[in-house]
Amino acid sequence: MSFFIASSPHEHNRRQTSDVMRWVLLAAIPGVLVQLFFFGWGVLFQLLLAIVTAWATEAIALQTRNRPALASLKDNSALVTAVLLAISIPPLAPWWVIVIGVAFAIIVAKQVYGGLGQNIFNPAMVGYVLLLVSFPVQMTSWLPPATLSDNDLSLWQTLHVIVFEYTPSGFSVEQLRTGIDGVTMATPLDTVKTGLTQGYTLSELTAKSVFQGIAGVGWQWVNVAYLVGGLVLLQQRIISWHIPLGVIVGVAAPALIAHSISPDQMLGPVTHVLSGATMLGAFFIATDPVSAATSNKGRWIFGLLIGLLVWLIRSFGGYPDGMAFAVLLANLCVPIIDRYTRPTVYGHGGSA
Amino acid sequence: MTLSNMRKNGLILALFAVIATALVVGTEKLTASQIERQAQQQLLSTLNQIIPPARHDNDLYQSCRLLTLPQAQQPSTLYRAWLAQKPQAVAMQVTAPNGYSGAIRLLVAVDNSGYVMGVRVLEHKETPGLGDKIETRKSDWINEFNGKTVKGADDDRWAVKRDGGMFDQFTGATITPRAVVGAVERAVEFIKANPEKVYSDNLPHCQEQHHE
Amino acid sequence: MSEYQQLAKQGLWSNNPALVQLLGLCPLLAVTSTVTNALGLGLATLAVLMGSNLIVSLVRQWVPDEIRIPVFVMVIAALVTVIQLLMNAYVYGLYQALGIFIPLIVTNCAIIGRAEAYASKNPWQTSLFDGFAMGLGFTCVLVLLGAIREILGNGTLFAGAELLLGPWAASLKIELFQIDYPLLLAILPPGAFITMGFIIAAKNVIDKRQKMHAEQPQKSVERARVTAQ
Amino acid sequence: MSIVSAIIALGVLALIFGLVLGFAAVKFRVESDPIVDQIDAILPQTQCGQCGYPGCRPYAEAIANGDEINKCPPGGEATIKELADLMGVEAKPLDSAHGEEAVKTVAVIREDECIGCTKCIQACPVDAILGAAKQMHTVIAHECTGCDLCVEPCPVDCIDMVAERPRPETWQWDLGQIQQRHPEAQAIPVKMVE
Amino acid sequence: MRGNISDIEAGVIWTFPGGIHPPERKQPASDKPLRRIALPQQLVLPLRQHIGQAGDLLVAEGDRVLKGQALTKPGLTNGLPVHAPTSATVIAIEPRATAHPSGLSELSIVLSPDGEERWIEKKPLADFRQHDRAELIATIKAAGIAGLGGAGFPTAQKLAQQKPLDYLIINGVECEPYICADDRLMREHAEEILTGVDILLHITGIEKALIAIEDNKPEAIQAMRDAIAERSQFALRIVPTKYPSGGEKQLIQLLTGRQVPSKGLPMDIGLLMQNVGTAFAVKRAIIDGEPLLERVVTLTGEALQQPGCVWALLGTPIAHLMEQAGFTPDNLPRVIMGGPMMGFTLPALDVPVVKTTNCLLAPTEKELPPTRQELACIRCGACADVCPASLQPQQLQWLAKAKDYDALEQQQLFDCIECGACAYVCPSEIPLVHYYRKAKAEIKNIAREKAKAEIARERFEARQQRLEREKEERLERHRKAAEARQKAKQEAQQSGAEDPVQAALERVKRKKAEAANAEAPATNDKPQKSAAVAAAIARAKAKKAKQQAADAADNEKDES
Repeated sequence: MSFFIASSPHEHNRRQTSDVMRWVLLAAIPGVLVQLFFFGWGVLFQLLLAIVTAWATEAIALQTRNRPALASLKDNSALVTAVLLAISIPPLAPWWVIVIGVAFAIIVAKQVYGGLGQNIFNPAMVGYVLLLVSFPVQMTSWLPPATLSDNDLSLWQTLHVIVFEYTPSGFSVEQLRTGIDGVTMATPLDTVKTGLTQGYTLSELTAKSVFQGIAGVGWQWVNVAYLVGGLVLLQQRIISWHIPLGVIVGVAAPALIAHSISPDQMLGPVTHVLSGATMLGAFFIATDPVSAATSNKGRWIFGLLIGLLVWLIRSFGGYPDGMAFAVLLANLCVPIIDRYTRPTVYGHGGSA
Repeated sequence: MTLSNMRKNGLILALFAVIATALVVGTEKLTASQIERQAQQQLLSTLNQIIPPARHDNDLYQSCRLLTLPQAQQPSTLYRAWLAQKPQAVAMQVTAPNGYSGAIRLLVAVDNSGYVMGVRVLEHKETPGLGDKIETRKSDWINEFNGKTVKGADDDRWAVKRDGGMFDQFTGATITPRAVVGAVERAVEFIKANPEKVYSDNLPHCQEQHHE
Repeated sequence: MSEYQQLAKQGLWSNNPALVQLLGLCPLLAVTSTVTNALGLGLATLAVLMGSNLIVSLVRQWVPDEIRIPVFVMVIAALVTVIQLLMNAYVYGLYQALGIFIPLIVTNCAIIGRAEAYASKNPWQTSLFDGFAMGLGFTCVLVLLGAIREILGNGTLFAGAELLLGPWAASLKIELFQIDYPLLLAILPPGAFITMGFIIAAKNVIDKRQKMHAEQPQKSVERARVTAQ
Repeated sequence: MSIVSAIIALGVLALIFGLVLGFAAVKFRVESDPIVDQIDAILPQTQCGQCGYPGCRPYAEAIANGDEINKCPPGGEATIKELADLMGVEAKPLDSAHGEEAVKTVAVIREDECIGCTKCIQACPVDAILGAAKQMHTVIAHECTGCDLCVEPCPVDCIDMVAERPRPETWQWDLGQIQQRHPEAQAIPVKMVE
Repeated sequence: MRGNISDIEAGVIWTFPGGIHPPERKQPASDKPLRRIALPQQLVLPLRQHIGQAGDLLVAEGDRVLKGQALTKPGLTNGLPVHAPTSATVIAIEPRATAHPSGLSELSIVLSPDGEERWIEKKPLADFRQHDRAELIATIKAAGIAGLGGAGFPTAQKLAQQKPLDYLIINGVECEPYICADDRLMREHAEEILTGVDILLHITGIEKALIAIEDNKPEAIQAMRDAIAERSQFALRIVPTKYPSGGEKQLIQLLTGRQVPSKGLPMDIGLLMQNVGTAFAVKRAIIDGEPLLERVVTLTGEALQQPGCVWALLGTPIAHLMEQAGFTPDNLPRVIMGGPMMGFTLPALDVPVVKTTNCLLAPTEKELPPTRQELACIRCGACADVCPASLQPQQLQWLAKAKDYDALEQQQLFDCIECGACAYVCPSEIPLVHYYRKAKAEIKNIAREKAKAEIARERFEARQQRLEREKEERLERHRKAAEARQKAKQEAQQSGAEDPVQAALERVKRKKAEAANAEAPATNDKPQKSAAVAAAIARAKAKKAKQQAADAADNEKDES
């Protein structure tokens, strides 16, 4: 009889990378649905385009690198990158925007660094920043939420806009962005950013229609939905609570202080936490294991750093939201964070 | 040993320093006039674009005067055009401090009846491909100002369209045109309101000008 | 291979200052948004490099070891200043575009690197040629980088060549395609880094291919006998 | 006037710095550290001569004078890496012209065939062979470096280079090795990504 | 926070970082009482079953031995004897596969039991309190007792250390899944174990023993609690179920809040730890005078028909135990010695039970599926979260792959206890522990090589010096000889005598002629030897030629 030999341990908890990634995708569903409700079919098309591009580029890149393509595709990591990027961009952005973004994310930010696990930056955010820097017009053309919109685009119209940049009847995205009050709508954070530079006060700005509710029509519910998804991830132990909490505290704490000092210039913590990409970033983007810190203490610092950077960029930077930049900057700090938060090894004088 | 080594090193290094400095200084002397001429030509070509030679018979470059605007810390430079001893137009260097990435330096030409003859950007740091459409090389947006004037102190047409004004903003960049429109408006308003100051003979000459 | 061929190969390819030694990246990345700018800075660097190599090589016997660095720096600084003044006087448009980067040539490590590594040890003829080869290699990379960035970012080539080469060169400008939405990243500094990375990668790929194709002659080295037999 | 003062000022400055440098060059001269010793400490000391130098020390001297670092097959990749670190150069693959990195071996004399010629004793660089003329010779196994310099001189070909026998304490945790010894066993491949 | 005595006395249970909760699967083996199995045909006793040197043989092939008779005598260093587990005949002394993951052979004594179970004369020290420390330790050593928990460190050696100790910790945690040998022993032999502990306390002079059991063994806890009721020096500590709380270092941290310093021993922080099995063995050695002849082995896994814990004689071939337990392998036959986390697979079943064999696990493929393809590390940090030593397994893995041994040592690779928790949770199924073991072995080998290279260098240099010296001496001799010759010549010339060289040559010629005459009777010795040498050389040459011919033939074959 021939006996099989193997190396210990012989037991494994059987949760694989692909399962982890699948859970991330599943947990993103509520947020995607809410976005679909508020911003229309475009979200779906962007998702489809992103996924197809991600698979294709990943397969080609792996093929070129002489790596087994199928095994790596099965880990679902390209899918996660694609989904995160697709839900971050304006739903009516032209098709080539998401294609360029995903291809760049997969090829340059991931495969060039050596594939899954080797990249120091979050690929989805690298793709996002590339797009934001290169195509600022397309990347800031958010539609007003469905409830405030003058236009109700059908499936076919949406597809037409994404492919040809005009509706069948010839309206451009710029024209579609007109809200019910006849003024081109911007996201709540964008409204605040441009409004403040024009000398309006916050109370004047938050009186606008985009700010109905707690933190902006549509966006608050998108954030709540991602929070729900994030809680699922926490419950499933896919992510640890340190990073999300760090991000939220990192945004909310300085916002609270600044708001109490200067209520007419600085947004309050609730608005900060429930607008823009805060929740998506806190639970889905910053928690990407590859580019995040690894120890719990390090995760805390990493999360806080992202939160603080987001607040700083939103309050004093050039962009209305800063999640992508904050994540990339924090990614840069990860080796240092990891270096200095390494726990004391057993028997080396640490406390018990 | 130490002393001789020191002496040798010191002298050689000094020798090299003297030769190198002499070389630099010599070249500087040789090229100074040419450099001056170049700067002058550069400025003149811009000035001539917005104040056509037909409108003046004086030397624009020599017409340079300094004028301190109200609430300004540094004097602005003026170039005044005369035709047959009559003031025709003035080109004024103004700064729009609130550009997207820093100040934008503009040259605004206004004729004697207060209408804009032309605007040119002298220097800016706006995002390439986005805010840089204020350059004539990139877009002719800046020509929108031609023939416009300011009516009254609070002319709300002087704003970008998004803010309800008459000037286009570029897609994606509102801050840059907003800053330019504001700066031009202030310049036009001032020139229109204060012709006597602008064309006054008592203004100080520009000194040490155009040392870029 | 003759010494000159060797030097040319080193400068242009195998020891290219920009691609292999990664020297002088600061001006390289800052000015290469168009071919014209790249060519201008490249030629300026080439001139300085040849001049400094020549002078350093000529004076090398009289420069004691301890003060060679200050002397080299002085030679280079003087040369750069002279070239800056000349550009200011005769190619004013380009000077305005490259302006602040010209003085940076002083701190371009490629120049002092060559002075130190080659010119201070070799006769003036080969040193001059080494400066030429290295400078040409540097210029080539600059122009290539500039071309890629200009095409991606503006859809043009040789835009503004008249600033460098005189009015006739205005006709050199090639409008490759009209883009509504240029890839802004390409003309921003990060684009330069990324493009540079790809160029270096391409060089490495080519080198690797060549190595694979070149059949290594199987040589064998005689073992030394450590002991008597 | 400003021209002259500029030239004088720079000249004087240069003179001063020149003096300082001249002074420092004499006063703060440091003796170079014995790099050869450091290199020698990295080399495996098999004294096999495969590098083309008679012994490890001569090769260390050659490296210090700029020879390639990839000429030592017994040291293999690990030695090249260490040398690259020390010398501040890039690690290269082993130059196959000098031989391949092979398993560690020990010389064993088939004692009944030995005729006692002492040729191997003279060939051994580390005096690891015991014996006298016309007496049977034997290898002190734990002193043998496996250089195989003794094999060729033997007129009766009675020296074998045998791979060092693995012992449980030197065992390398290679599941493939187990299979060699127990052909009936099958390793569940540990699929390691190298 | 170093645990102070009052907290320890109060029964505080500290915690250690990380740890995992794999399925326990102690049943069904733990439900069945200990049983004895039939005598095997053969017993194979490796001379070395512990950490340390093998002893010297006391028996030869063909000897008849009695049960409990020592077969080896420990040398001067930390050796232990092995004993005959039953009365038998020595049938062979040869290298046999030993219980080591490598499957390598070690010198072993092979016994053929006669089934008579005739004991050698026992020398019990039943009233142990009347005997002094040294005598008891010597008895324990002579009984061949090594730590039965897993490491196999000689117990006597541990006891002989003279350091002030606060506590004796008795490890009955048994945290690995499946294994229940200690559990059964505690349930059925609590009193004997505690007697063993009494002896240990007496020997070491420690005031207090802490007995640690995991909270998933209620029956064992009850049995021990009942047994310690009258013993005031004893305290029971129930630790929460978590792997690897039974690891020596982790248990110490749990019970005392102290950490064993890196590269140190528990006694450095005033603690001594013994396994319950060891305590039981000590009792038998002292009270009953029986050396270590058998131990409890858990036979478990779904491929066994009759799982359970058995008393197995040391040296019993695993094949025999498997047969007794009804081994029915599926299409992935595996036998793991030890538990699923730290045990190793056996390449063949002819290896014997040794002193450290606590479990034999024969899982089915479904029960413990083999690892799948290793995927890329995604730096999720799950491994660092579960590492009980607070290491950074993902970093170590990368460094091990890069063979960066200096960095590995800097990151304390040698503090890894190879518990396997990291590999258990790794979502990319990276065989982390395997990488560490390889790297550790490699680092140790490099150190060995370095030491060897240093010796080689010294010898080489000494040789060079010697050669140099010899050469100089030779030159000196030649010079002197030449001088002497010169002098002689001059003298000769002066004295007018004949040329000494000429004379010498003639002398030689004369001698040769004489020798030629004397040759005939002298042939018996020297030429014969030279003939033998010539023959040897000829043989070698012939062999070489044959080899070449064979090579040539091979080449031809290849070509055709």
